[in-house]
Amino acid sequence: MSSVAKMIAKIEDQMDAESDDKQAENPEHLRMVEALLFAASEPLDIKALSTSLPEGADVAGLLNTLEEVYEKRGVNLCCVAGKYQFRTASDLAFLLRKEQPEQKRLSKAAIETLAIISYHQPVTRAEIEDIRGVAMSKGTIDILMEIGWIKISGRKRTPGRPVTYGTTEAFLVQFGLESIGHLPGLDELKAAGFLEAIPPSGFDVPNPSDELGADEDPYDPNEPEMATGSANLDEA
Amino acid sequence: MSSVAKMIAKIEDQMDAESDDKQAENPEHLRMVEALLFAASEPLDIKALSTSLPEGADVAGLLNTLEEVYEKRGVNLCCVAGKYQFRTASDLAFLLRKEQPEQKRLSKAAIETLAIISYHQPVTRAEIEDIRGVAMSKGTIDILMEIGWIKISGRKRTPGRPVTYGTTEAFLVQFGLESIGHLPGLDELKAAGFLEAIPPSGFDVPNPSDELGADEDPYDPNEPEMATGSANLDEA
Amino acid sequence: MTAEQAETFDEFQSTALVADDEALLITVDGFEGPLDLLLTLARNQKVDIAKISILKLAEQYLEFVESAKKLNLELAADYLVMAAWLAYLKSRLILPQEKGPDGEPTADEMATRLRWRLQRLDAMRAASTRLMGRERLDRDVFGRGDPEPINIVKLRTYKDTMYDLLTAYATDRVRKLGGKSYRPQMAPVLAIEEARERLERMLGRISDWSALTTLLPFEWSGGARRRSAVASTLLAALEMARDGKVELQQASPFAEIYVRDGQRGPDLPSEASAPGA
Repeated sequence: MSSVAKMIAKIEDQMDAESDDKQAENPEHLRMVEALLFAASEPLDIKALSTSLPEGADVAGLLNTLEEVYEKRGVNLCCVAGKYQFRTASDLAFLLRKEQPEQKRLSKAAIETLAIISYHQPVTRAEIEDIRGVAMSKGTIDILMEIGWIKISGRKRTPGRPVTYGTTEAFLVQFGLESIGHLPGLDELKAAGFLEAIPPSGFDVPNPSDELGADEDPYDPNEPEMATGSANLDEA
Repeated sequence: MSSVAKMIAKIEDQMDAESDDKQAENPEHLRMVEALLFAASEPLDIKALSTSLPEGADVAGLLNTLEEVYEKRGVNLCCVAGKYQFRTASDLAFLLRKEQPEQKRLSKAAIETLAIISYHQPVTRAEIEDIRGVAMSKGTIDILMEIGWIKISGRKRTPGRPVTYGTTEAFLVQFGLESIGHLPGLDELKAAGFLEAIPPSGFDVPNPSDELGADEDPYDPNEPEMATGSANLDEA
Repeated sequence: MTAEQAETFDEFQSTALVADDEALLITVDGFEGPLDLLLTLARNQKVDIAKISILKLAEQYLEFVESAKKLNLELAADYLVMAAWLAYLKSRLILPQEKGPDGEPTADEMATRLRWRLQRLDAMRAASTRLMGRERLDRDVFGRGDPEPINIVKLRTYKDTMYDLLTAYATDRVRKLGGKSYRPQMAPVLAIEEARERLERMLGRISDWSALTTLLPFEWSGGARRRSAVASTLLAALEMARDGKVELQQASPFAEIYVRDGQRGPDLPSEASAPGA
């Protein structure tokens, strides 16, 4: 007996057990319900099915049987809000997905923000704005969070308890870093030509670390949010 | 044993018999084909199904099995235009029948012309007029082209190079035909010589084909049109 | 009335005509041409169309055309052409069989051909009925009413590299801290070092007296740049003269200064004496 036949035999057993409890269902009625549900452009309830079926048909029983017949199949009979419809078995949903690769580049603002976060983490939004000297648009942090390169790492123990951001494991993978401490320092940036030989005064490059800062608490998502004013540019 | 169970048992027997001849099919593959065909709005061919299934899956065999599994059900697996599609069982048409919109009701002339094109293709306008014994009115060919059931298939390599017409894939899908070789009564018509331009007397019976005929060129829409005289009855 | 019917029979009213002795009633609207009419007449003979009497059929057709004329109905040209042809065929069918001139088909052959055309039209009509009687999609049989579409999932990857990250960091930080480092704009001055270097390279070509102003770099030939070039070149020339590398000559104050290679060897006879000397 092939495995397919076994599958069918199992259904048969189930249906036999089912049929003992109830009146034998008319197989023609079963075919009708099957066709009606298949052809319907929207889910059908028992009432709608009853109007199409011969009088006296046990629609609820038929639906039960059909549900079992299709239980292990590529298509299942689903009941949503009292209405029935055929749907692709959830474990086969991947068949209905086509993956399309798409290569993108971060916006200038996003990559700059990411760079600041990577060097200066843990860092608050206001600090990022202070370092960059420009206010941040709302979407920048969201985009980086969505890609999964930054995360909320903690809260600063300062008034307003602003959240701090840091980089993630995925960030290290994308940029080929073993650890965040491997980001090049000032001298290396100079040697590699990223910076002028004589950087402007006040230029320093921190030693980045993704540990929790000394003035930080771990992030607790349940902590109520307080208003965090955006950086004031004149103060920058 | 309920009659439903009997029905399933019968399917099982068929499938067992089937399985003896062939390698046992992977029931997961069967579920996949089932899901893909159920989900699709258009008929799918073996090639399209193969790209979604694991490599080495015997799609043709799976389709055979599925065809048998669904043979007696409210929904059947049909082969149309060389592709596969689930359709409601034809004996349940009464349950589901919908009136075609009035504008789609074809004139007698259009219906006859469609039949002549489908059986005689590739066929010229003059040949259609010869069979019907009447000049074709405007709107007959156009309507069939607009519905998408016929197309210009080529040009006959005869004086005037008249265009020839043939049926489309949409025609096969609409009328549930696997190919034009499956047109009803085709063999009888062929045997009686009615698909010929001249009465039978030592003639060759050609197969109607939506391929280009031996005396046909592919249709080039840029080729200047020549006057093609309508059928001349006194020549008959 | 459909367009097709109108085309073939628009001259006809919905009139009934008595077509023959058997009181066959023919309504004439709705015929699709002479062949259609002939087929209907043939059907009314109630025999297999393959065995139909073409003679009888021709007579019926001609009678029909006659009655139409009596009723002053204008027949379409097609019908009259067919009538003429059938009259000819009829006359030949009643005559003893003989080959027509120029290998024209015999009356029997013509009759067979007509019979076959009627059969073929009949067969195609039957085929069209069978075709239209098929279970049609969306009328008799239905596909999935609520198909599940294929979802296109965009697999987004980013091209940004370490280089992009560091460039962004450096430019962003530097910009905030006052932009680029100071780089003064160069004044339009030809450096004496540069003028001297130039002059040294030219030594070989000034073995004879050459006006200093003709030795200026081409791109320093106008306005303030020229003044700077003259001054620097003169100073460079003086320096080189002190080192013995060139010789200088000036006829009078503010006159043109001439330069020549100082290493050209001891006083070779020269055709070119110092101009203006």
